[in-house]
This record gives sequence, structure tokens and C-alpha cells, in this order.
Amino acid sequence: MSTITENPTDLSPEQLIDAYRMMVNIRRVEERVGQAYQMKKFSGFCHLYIGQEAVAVAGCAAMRPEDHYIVAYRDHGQAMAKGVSAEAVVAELLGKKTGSTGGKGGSMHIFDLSKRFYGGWGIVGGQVPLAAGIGWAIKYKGLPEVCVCSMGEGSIHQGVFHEALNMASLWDLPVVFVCENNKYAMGTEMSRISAVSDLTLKAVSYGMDAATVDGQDFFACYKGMKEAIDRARERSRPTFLDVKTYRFRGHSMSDPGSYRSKEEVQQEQERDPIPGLGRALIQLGYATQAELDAIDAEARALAKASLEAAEAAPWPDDAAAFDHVYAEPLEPLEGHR
Amino acid sequence: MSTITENPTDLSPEQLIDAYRMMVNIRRVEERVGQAYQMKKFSGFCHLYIGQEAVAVAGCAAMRPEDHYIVAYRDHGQAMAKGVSAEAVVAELLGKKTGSTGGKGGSMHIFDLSKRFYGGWGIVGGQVPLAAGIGWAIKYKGLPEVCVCSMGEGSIHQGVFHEALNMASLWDLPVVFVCENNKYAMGTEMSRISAVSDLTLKAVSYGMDAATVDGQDFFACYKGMKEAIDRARERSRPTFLDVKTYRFRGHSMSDPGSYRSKEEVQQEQERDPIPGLGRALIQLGYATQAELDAIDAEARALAKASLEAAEAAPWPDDAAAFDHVYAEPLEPLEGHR
Amino acid sequence: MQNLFFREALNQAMCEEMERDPDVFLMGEEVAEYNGAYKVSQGMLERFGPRRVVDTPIAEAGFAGIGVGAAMAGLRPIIEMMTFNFAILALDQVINHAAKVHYMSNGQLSCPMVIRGPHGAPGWLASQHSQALEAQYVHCPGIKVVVPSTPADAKGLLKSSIRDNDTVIFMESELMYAWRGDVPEGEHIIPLGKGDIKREGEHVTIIAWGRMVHIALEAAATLAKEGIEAEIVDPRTLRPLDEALIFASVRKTNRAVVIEEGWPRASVGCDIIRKIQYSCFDHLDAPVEHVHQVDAPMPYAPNLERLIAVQPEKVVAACKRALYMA
Amino acid sequence: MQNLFFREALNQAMCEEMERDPDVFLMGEEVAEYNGAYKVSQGMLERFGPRRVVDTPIAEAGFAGIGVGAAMAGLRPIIEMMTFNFAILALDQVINHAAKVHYMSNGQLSCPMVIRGPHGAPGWLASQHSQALEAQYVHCPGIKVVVPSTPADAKGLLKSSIRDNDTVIFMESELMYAWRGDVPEGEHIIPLGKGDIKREGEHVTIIAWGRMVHIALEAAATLAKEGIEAEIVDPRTLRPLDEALIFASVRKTNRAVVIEEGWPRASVGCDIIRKIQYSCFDHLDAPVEHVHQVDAPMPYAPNLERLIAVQPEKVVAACKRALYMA
Ligand SMILES: Cc1ncc(C[n+]2csc(CCOP(=O)(O)OP(=O)(O)O)c2C)c(N)n1
Ligand SMILES: Cc1ncc(C[n+]2csc(CCOP(=O)(O)OP(=O)(O)O)c2C)c(N)n1
Ligand SMILES: [Mg+2]
Ligand SMILES: [Mg+2]
Repeated sequence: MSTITENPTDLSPEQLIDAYRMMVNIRRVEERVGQAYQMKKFSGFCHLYIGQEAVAVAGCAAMRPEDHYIVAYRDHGQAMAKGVSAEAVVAELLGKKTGSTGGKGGSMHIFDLSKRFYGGWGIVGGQVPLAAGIGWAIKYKGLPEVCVCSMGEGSIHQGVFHEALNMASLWDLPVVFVCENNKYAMGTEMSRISAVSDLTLKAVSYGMDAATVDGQDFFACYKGMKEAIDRARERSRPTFLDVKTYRFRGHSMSDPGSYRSKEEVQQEQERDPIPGLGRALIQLGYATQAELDAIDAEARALAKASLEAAEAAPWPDDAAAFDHVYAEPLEPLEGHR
Repeated sequence: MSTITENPTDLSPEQLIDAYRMMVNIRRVEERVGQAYQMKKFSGFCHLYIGQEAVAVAGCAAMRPEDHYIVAYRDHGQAMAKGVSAEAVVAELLGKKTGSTGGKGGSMHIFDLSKRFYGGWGIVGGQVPLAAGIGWAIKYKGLPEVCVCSMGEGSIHQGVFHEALNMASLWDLPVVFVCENNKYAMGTEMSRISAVSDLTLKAVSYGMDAATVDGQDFFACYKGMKEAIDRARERSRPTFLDVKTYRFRGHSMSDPGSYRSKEEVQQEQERDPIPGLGRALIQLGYATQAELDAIDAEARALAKASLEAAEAAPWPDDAAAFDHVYAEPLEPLEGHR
Repeated sequence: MQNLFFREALNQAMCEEMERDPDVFLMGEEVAEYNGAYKVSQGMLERFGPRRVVDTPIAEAGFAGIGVGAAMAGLRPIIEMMTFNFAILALDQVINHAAKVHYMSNGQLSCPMVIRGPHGAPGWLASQHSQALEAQYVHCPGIKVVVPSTPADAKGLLKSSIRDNDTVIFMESELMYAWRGDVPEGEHIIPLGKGDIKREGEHVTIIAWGRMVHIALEAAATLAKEGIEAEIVDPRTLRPLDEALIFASVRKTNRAVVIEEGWPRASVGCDIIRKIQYSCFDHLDAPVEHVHQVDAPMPYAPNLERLIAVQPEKVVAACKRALYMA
Repeated sequence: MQNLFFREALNQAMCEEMERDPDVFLMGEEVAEYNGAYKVSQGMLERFGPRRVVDTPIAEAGFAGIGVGAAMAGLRPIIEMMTFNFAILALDQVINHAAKVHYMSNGQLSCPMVIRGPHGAPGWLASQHSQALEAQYVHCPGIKVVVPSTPADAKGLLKSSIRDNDTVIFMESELMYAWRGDVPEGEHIIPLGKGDIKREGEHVTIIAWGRMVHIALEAAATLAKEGIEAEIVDPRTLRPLDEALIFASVRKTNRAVVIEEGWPRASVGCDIIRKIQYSCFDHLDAPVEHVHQVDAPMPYAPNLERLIAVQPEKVVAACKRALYMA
């Protein structure tokens, strides 16, 4: 663990502390929802982002509010990083009316258009062409915006990934494809499904810029994302980032995790991005341990309050089941009497 | 046009002459069916292989009879090269009972299992995973066989191409992926749809061996195919070949061809693989011009006879419409009374 | 009134809507420089330029997904599928993405996109290129499905589809592209979900859409010679469906025959028959007849194709069965 | 007689067939080292080794296509889809390739493959993961479709499916994997195309398959308290369909209710209703009722999901309507 003496980013101390706070908030909220899941306060899939927080938070720090962010199902942390409130996320997990989509989307499908957060998609790889399409729209309208697309390393063998990357490069679309390479797709270690280990080769085959990024180092993530976002905004060129990260928890709550050793997980936890950034903030003199502790305490309170609010919140109204099937209601829906 | 003094292959003079004969047979038969199409003796799509003959014929010369060959819809020449008779091909184009699939498949779907010719497929890219599957079966059974898969360069942006190549490399499947890069996918020149011009980069991204091959030079095709087939047979490793070729005719019979200049076509015709091989055979002393002329005359006779036989042949029996929907008949088919 | 080819009516609808709304663009294989594989987009590249008329690689799932993303971000893509046989490759993007985003996002996002192209069996093309696949889309809530039968309907419905705020699947009969018809100039809008009586009659109701309307008209002409007057109801939009129009006709004639180009099972025809038997139970004097492609892939040889495909004679026979005349 | 979980019955069928025929192998995401996302393939890697139990990348179209190719070349692949929601990505390989190769090749090639996996809405998974998509397959000739409702049927039908010389789509209810039932040991074979009466009754016929059979049984128990005896016909195989069994029951009860888990339009339910209204027209005392998912995507919140999904009460109400008791 090296010592840091200079802020390697263009972010202000306040912005760095905000980023730290966001990472901690995500961590504590997800720990809390993990517990809530085990206590059967909700069910279904719950894919925790714990361990990967630096990727989304650095990414959103490098984005502007008007930039677009689209992700897969492991979306709680990413949504919060883009500005969706913990309350809205947790309430959505519990299927409540106050959730980000009023209980319609659930854990895998957080959406908040006001934050330009485009979901939350559950078909592995499915969101990748959507990102290219958002990039297409940005370019079509001539706006100085960027679309960032997160995907797991498991998704890069899906056909649409390939189709989308080719077109994004061919048409110079302002998109950053962020492969959050946490080594596993469910129980499958990357080398068992990919014929190559250097994923940037994928980008080479589309003539696209690419980089390998340390996803457990906030500053490295920020740098990689910033360069890619600048390239998209300034030159309308896409980038593929292979971000090496790790999930500390199982794939979802039901995953026994027998495909990896406790030692491996422990070793990876030593590179936990949150204490890593915390140490840097202290070394840079931007925060004291006490301040970081206060942030943590606030995060725990936020997590607790969010869960309590979600538990207290009402279920969606029955009528919600039947609206938004079409943009303009096409009533009555068959079977709804 | 350089002079050739030594046989660059392991093929005997007789085998080389047979290959030449096959190329000429394909050419003359296709010219004849092109005329027949214009005379409205049949309809639908008719994708001629004229100009690309060296690819299939060299490929089949490098294959063994027990090797497997699967291709797309531009399949007449490929079928003949693998041993399907001109009669069966032409009769199939005319939809006759004596055709290779008794009139059920037509121009795009020639099949002959006895020749290990697996079709003739019409969904661009769709046959690529099938080839990997045939390779899978070969490896599963531990046989010393190879599967060769032809595809157009237009198909390499389809998702399944990418999915299949990754698995073929990951699992060491004995498959040769032959991209017959004739520069155009219908009216679209390659650079307008591909973000890269060097297609071997695709293989690199799957850790697969690859080569660029001159498809208008029989010997180069043979060499490229032979190496790839040997690699598959001996080491069970797949290969991707970017074979630069050219189709002298339109995409199909209805193609106006306005996307390319007459000059370009003329220039390409100067590299016609048939006279190219003919000259080499003379230079090598394997054949005289008179012998080549005789081959051409026989080919014209074959083309004429095949068409006449096809014209004279009966239509399929009505009952054929209703059989082979399932492996064991599931009668009656709804709507068939 | 102009007299246009079917393909020209579609072209006109797209051009008028692109003039009207700068957010509309056309994307697909060969739509620009080649002027469309079936020439539906003839002249559009020249008129609107390469920003708005865009050739794609052969990557149906990818560019359909780009359409979904662009629509979510505020544009109105028209995605041309070279044929709907190939659109199966994009079905995940339609069913799991386009059709669900509005609902999943609780109305925050929508997907105003048109996916259009030829469908059906054009002859001599064998099984992979000869499919009528409406059922794949009609099954799925969240999208709309339109199958026009005349140039005028094609124009009016395509204009509505482009303006619609949901994803519309717009299926054109390849065989009909070169058919002609009178088409109103300019602002000619047919709302989605409104069917049309293509022929009035009192003895039997034939429900048919797309090219099958013309098969029905042929059959009706034959029947008329025997004094049987068939009423032909063309729903035009299959999702939503103009049930009221269908039911009113069946309640009048008391007999119904549903015709569709594709396979019988789990089809749109089944769906309409289900609705009729439910809502017109007491009015039906005979079981509802169904005329459809034989439950088999399409063969290549024309004599076999004829046996497998819908023919007017089969419709005539079905009408007679419905009238207990056979 | 052994008492097994549904998933164990499936596992046993696969293991027995793999012992019997060395050409049978299992391929899919997480089937080997993880023992299956839903543990259906538990222990199979250990037993049969990595040559025959094969983990794949997430590439549904690709490995389905590999299955088709392997089957064409003489093997008998079992392809597991992690769920059928994802199988839409492979639909082109099924519909345009597997289903057509036997016909297009005039019988030279065939595609003896099973594609199996969970389907239906398991609860709390929202719209992309909660679909019952039988209709997508039943529509298409050239393939077969099986939806078992009990562990015993699951075993007997899966063994038949693996031995079948066509492509069989085998859809398992995710919710039922942990349900138990008696299962015959060893050679227990149920032919495809033969339905089963799951409950005898005289007043109304309920046609249901897969998990819906159990909804029907619940409804029947409620109805029985009111003296209404429902007969429950489980076709088990949806393509081919045991029409004779359905018709015989309807001709006895004169009333029919079709239940299905998925959406109503262009569905398998429509198909069966069409057949009943045609072949039992004179026997029907009431329109055929249809109970199905509301025509909307599946929401996440359980109170909403309950409203959208099929519930026994809806079946009870439909039976009463069919009996003119409502
Ligand atoms: C098309 C498709 N196939 C399979 C699945 C089931 N599935 C959900 S997540 C997952 C693993 C994805 O791994 P990765 O892309 O690495 O993302 P991570 O979970 O590690 O974030 C799988 C196989 C799915 N949702 N969609
Ligand atoms: C999935 C799919 N999309 C589109 C088509 C229509 N189509 C047929 S051939 C063709 C061009 C293919 O070009 P290429 O792969 O280069 O092969 P070539 O015709 O040059 O041999 C297209 C777009 C198709 N058959 N399948
Ligand atoms: Mg991963
Ligand atoms: Mg080409």
C-alpha cells in the first residue's frame, strides 16, 4: 500500500470526499438490504455490488449529470452513484410504491430518467446495443453528452456485444463500454468461458480504443473513465474498458460460492476500494479518520432509515399493475376484469 | 502473371487437372443456370458463385471425403466441389424431383449427406454455430475429421459468428472458418460495415490462428486451406481464413450492381481463377491448351445436359410436400386434408 | 387521388413523417445506398442524407437494439428488417427490451420505434425465407402490430405507426410491393386499432389481413357467383384488435372464417377464433373455420408450395363448410 | 416407487439416458461445475465427466446452434437454457435451423436435440424473468413441445424426449423444482403426444399443463365443495397435442376452461380453444373459457404480481361462468 502525496485527479477535495461518502453509502445500504433479504423482507434475485463500488462511483464522478448511464441487473450501487436516492432504491427492492419504479421493476430494474439512469436490465448483454442506441441519439442530436454502459465480463460472449461494438466504432458513437470484470459470471471463472484473457483484444477487433483498469483503485478508475469519457465527448469515439474488480459477495443471495476459495475472497478484500480511498484521503490531508468515521456512521443511519422507510411504505396501488403497458392506455387489458 | 515451374502442392497432376475441371464445370453450369433463370425456367433467389470457384474447389481438394462442409446460400459451386452432381444441383434449382433435396430446399439449400455436404443455409451467419457443432461432434467421437464452414464477409458482424468462434477456440474444435470475402454483402462494400479492414483481427480476439488468403489463386487457396485443415485434424485447433475473392455477377439475379463500377469488375475479371490455374497447368506441363479446351467443351456439355435433364424431370410428387416435417410422420398435418 | 405502388405508399409515408419530425430516421440493411432491398426506401438517402437514412451491417439484434436505445433517448427510429424471417434474431430486443421498458420503468421511458419490412412467402424461396410470423409479436403485450392490405392503408397506418409512442411492428407483404392502389395525398392518417370492411356481405364473415385480404376477395368473387355474399373484415391492426368490428359482422352473418398466411397453431387466427367463439357464442350457426398454411415448413418447388400455402379455393371450401354447403 | 423432487426426476432421466446412450450429452450455462443454476444437473459432472457435461459461455444462440450442428452430425445434445426467457436469443437457431433442417434436406439430416430449462414466473423477478413462452415454440412445425406437471411425468417425458429424433422443447416450471412426487424407477417412458387425465369429473373440463395443473387441482377442490366436479386434462405434450383426449372430455362435460400461465393472445390456449370450438361445436353448452396471465408484463411487487398472474380463484370463477353459475 503506497502512500499518496498528490491528488491525481481534477476532482476537488470536496468531490473526492463526496465520492468516498457515496461508496460508503452504497456499501452500507447494500449490507443492510442483504440482511433484509436474509430476513425475508423481500425475495427474488438480489445481486450485491459490494466490492465494486469504486467503478460506478468513479465513473459517475467522471460523468456530468446530463450524461447517460445504462447498466445490467447488479444495479443498486450504480443507481445510487448516478444520484438515485437510497430510499428509492431500497423501497424498490421491497417492491414498494415509493420505489424508483413504484415496485414494477424491482432489484434488477432501477430506472430514473431524471438522473439519466436508464436501468437496470436483466438479459445478459441486452443493454449493450441499447447503450449504442443512446449514443446514436446523442450524436444525432449533436449534444455534448456521453453514454456509459456497464456490463459484466460474462456478457462479452453474447452476440449483441459484438454487434454493438462494431457499430459503435464504425459510426463513432460517444459511448464508454465498461466491462466490470469481477472474474466470475455466476460460478464461472473467466478463463473457462473466454478463449483469450486479455479482453482489450475484443476492442482491437473493432478498431476501438481500450484500456485495462484497476477497478479496486478509485483513482485508476477515475482516470480510465475520464479519458474514455473525454474521448467520447470530444472526439465522439467509443472506448472499451476492461475494469478488473471483484465482488465480495455471491452472485446473488442464493449463491453458495463454492467455486472460489475463502482465501481468494479474503485476499481480494484486502484490496477493498473503500478503505483504499479512505487512506488516500487521510494521506492527502483531505479528511481525518474521525471524519471518515462520521461518514460511515451517517451511511449506516442512511441504510437503516432507508430500510425502515421502505418497510413502512405502502405497497403499490392495485391499479399500478395495469398501467404503463402502453404509452397511452389501451384499456381494458385482457384478463383484467 | 508470373511463370510457375514447380507444383507448389502435394496434389498429383491428375488431381490438379480434376480441380481445374471442377472449376470449369461449376462455371459453365452456373452460367447456364443464370441463363435459365433469365429465361424464367425458375424463380426466387439465385446466387451465383462465378469468380469464387477456386475457394471451394481448392478447399475440397484439401479436404478428405469424410470431412464435413457447411456453407451459406451461395452454394451451387460448393456443393459440386464436394461431389454433388451437376444434375442434382440444377434439378434442385428448377424445383424438380430429381434435385438434391427433391425440390424441397431449392437454390439456397443444397444438401447431400452422402457427400458430407451439410447445406446450404439462408440466414446470414446462421450456419457458423452449426459448423462449430459439427466440429464438436467430431471431437466428441474422437474422429480424424474436420468441418469446413464457408461464410460471406457480411456475416462476420452477426452475433452468432462471435459466439461460435469463441467456443470453437475455447474448446479446440476442428473447424476451419472460411470467410469468402468477395468485398460486398449485397450492395454494401466491406469498409462501410466493418470497423476494421483486417479481418484476421477477429480471430486474434479469440486466440485463433488466422491467415489472409488470395482467393483468386488456386494454389494459395489450397495452401491456406491445407494448413488450416491439417491444424484442425492434427491439433484440433480452429482457424479463421480471410479469403479475398470476388463475385463477377450480382449478389443474386435481381441485383443491378450499381454499387460498383464496370471497371472494377473488369479489373477483377483479369484475376479470374480459372484461366489462372489453366495457365499454370500448361506451364507445369500437366496439360495442353487443347486438353483444357476439351475440358471446357465437356463442361459446356455437362451444363447443357444437366439443364435439359432438369427440365425434363418431373415435379416432386404432391406427397412430398407433407413428408419430412418430423423424423417419424405425425399425420395428419393440420390444413392437409 | 394518386395511384401508387404499395412500396411507394410506404415510401411516401416515411418521407412525409421525416419532413414533419426531424427525430424520425430510417436504419437497416441496404436502405440507403442500395435504395432498399425491395426499393421501399428509393430516393430517401438522396433526399434526407446519410445522417437520417442509414445502412447497417448484417446484425439484426444489434441495430434493433440501437433502435430501442435511440427511442429511449428521444428519437423515433424506423428500423427496416430486410425480411421478418431475419427479425427472429432481434426478437429478444423486441420482447425483452422494447416491449417492457415502458412498464418496467413505470412509464419513465418509452420506446417509440417502428420495425418494418416484408413478410410472407414470396414464392420459390423455401422454408427459411417464407414465413408469416405475426404471432411472435401479437403474443407479446407492450408492442403493437400492423399488417396493411392496400397502398392507402399502408400509408395511413405507417404514418400513425411512426407517430405512435409505442413500438410498432409493421409487416408488409413482399408479394404486394408492386401492387397498385389509390392513395390519398398528404395527411392521411388511419388510427391503429381500427379495422375496415373490405367487402360487405350477409352470409359469412371472412376475417383476413395483409395479402390474405386479396385471397379473401378472390374467394368472395367465386362465392358470389353461387349467390353467397361474404363480408370481409380486415382488422389492419392485429394488436390492438378491432374486436367490435369483427363481432358486429359475425353477429350479422352468424358464420366466420379466419384466414392467415402462416402456420395454424398458437397463431393470430386462433386468437381471433377464441374471441369470436367467446363473444359471439349465441350467434354462431357453425364452428369458426380457419384457413392457414399447412402445418409444415414452406417447400421450394412451386407445385409443393401451392399445396402448403393458402389458396382461394381453400377459402371457398371453408366458407361452404361454415354454411353447411359442403 | 421412489419419492423425488421434480428436479431429481429430471436428473434421473438425464442420467439414465446418458448411461444408455453414449451420444447423449448435456451442455449449458453452469450445468457442470456449479451443478446447475437450479441444481437439475447436480452430480452429473462428477458422474459423467467434462466431456459429457459441459459449461458454456453466456451465448445462447451460439450453444443452441452448436447443439443443432452436433445433432445433425449424429449426437443427441441436451441443451439447458438457464431459463426460457433467455432462449429467445436462440430462437433463430430453433425456428430457422433446428425446425427446418429435416424438411429442407428432404429427410437426409435430422436434429435430435432437447432444449430444456425452467420457465414461468417464479415470483419477485419482474418482467424480463417471468415469462411462459410455450407459444413461441408451439407455433412452429418441425419441433415438439413438452411441459410436464409432475415428477413422474417429467421423468417419463424427458426420457422420451431424449430418445426422440426431432428437436424437443422441454419446459419445466421453476417454481416446481422443489416439489415432490412418486416416480417409477428405471425404464419409465411416456410417449410424446399422449395426455393424461389428472382428475376425473363430469361437470366441466379444465385443460391445463405444467404448473397450471396444480392451480386447476386447487380450483377443482374448491369447486368440489360446491358439488361441481371438474375433470382436469393435462395434455403434457403441446406439440403434438392429444386432441382426442381433450375432445372426449369436453364431449362428456360440455364445458371447457383452458388455463395457461402466459399471455392470452396468439397463445397455446387460443389454439386449444380453436380446436375445441371446431371439433366439439355441437357439444358445447357454453363458450370455452380462458384463464391466463393478464395481457401485461409481469411486475415485481408481489401484490401486483398476484393481480397479473393466474390464481385459482380466477379458474373457479371461469368454471362457474362456463356453468352459467356466475
Ligand atoms: C441472456 C442471459 N443468459 C443468462 C442469464 C442468467 N445470468 C444472470 S447473471 C449471469 C452471469 C453474468 O455474469 P457477468 O456478466 O460477469 O456479471 P456479474 O454478475 O459478474 O456482474 C447469468 C448467466 C441472463 N440473465 N441472461
Ligand atoms: C440474418 C439475415 N439478414 C439478412 C439477410 C439478407 N441477405 C442475404 S445475403 C446478404 C448479404 C450477405 O453478404 P455476404 O455475407 O458478404 O455473402 P455473399 O453474398 O457476398 O456471398 C443479405 C443481407 C439474410 N439472408 N439473413
Ligand atoms: Mg462477472
Ligand atoms: Mg460478400
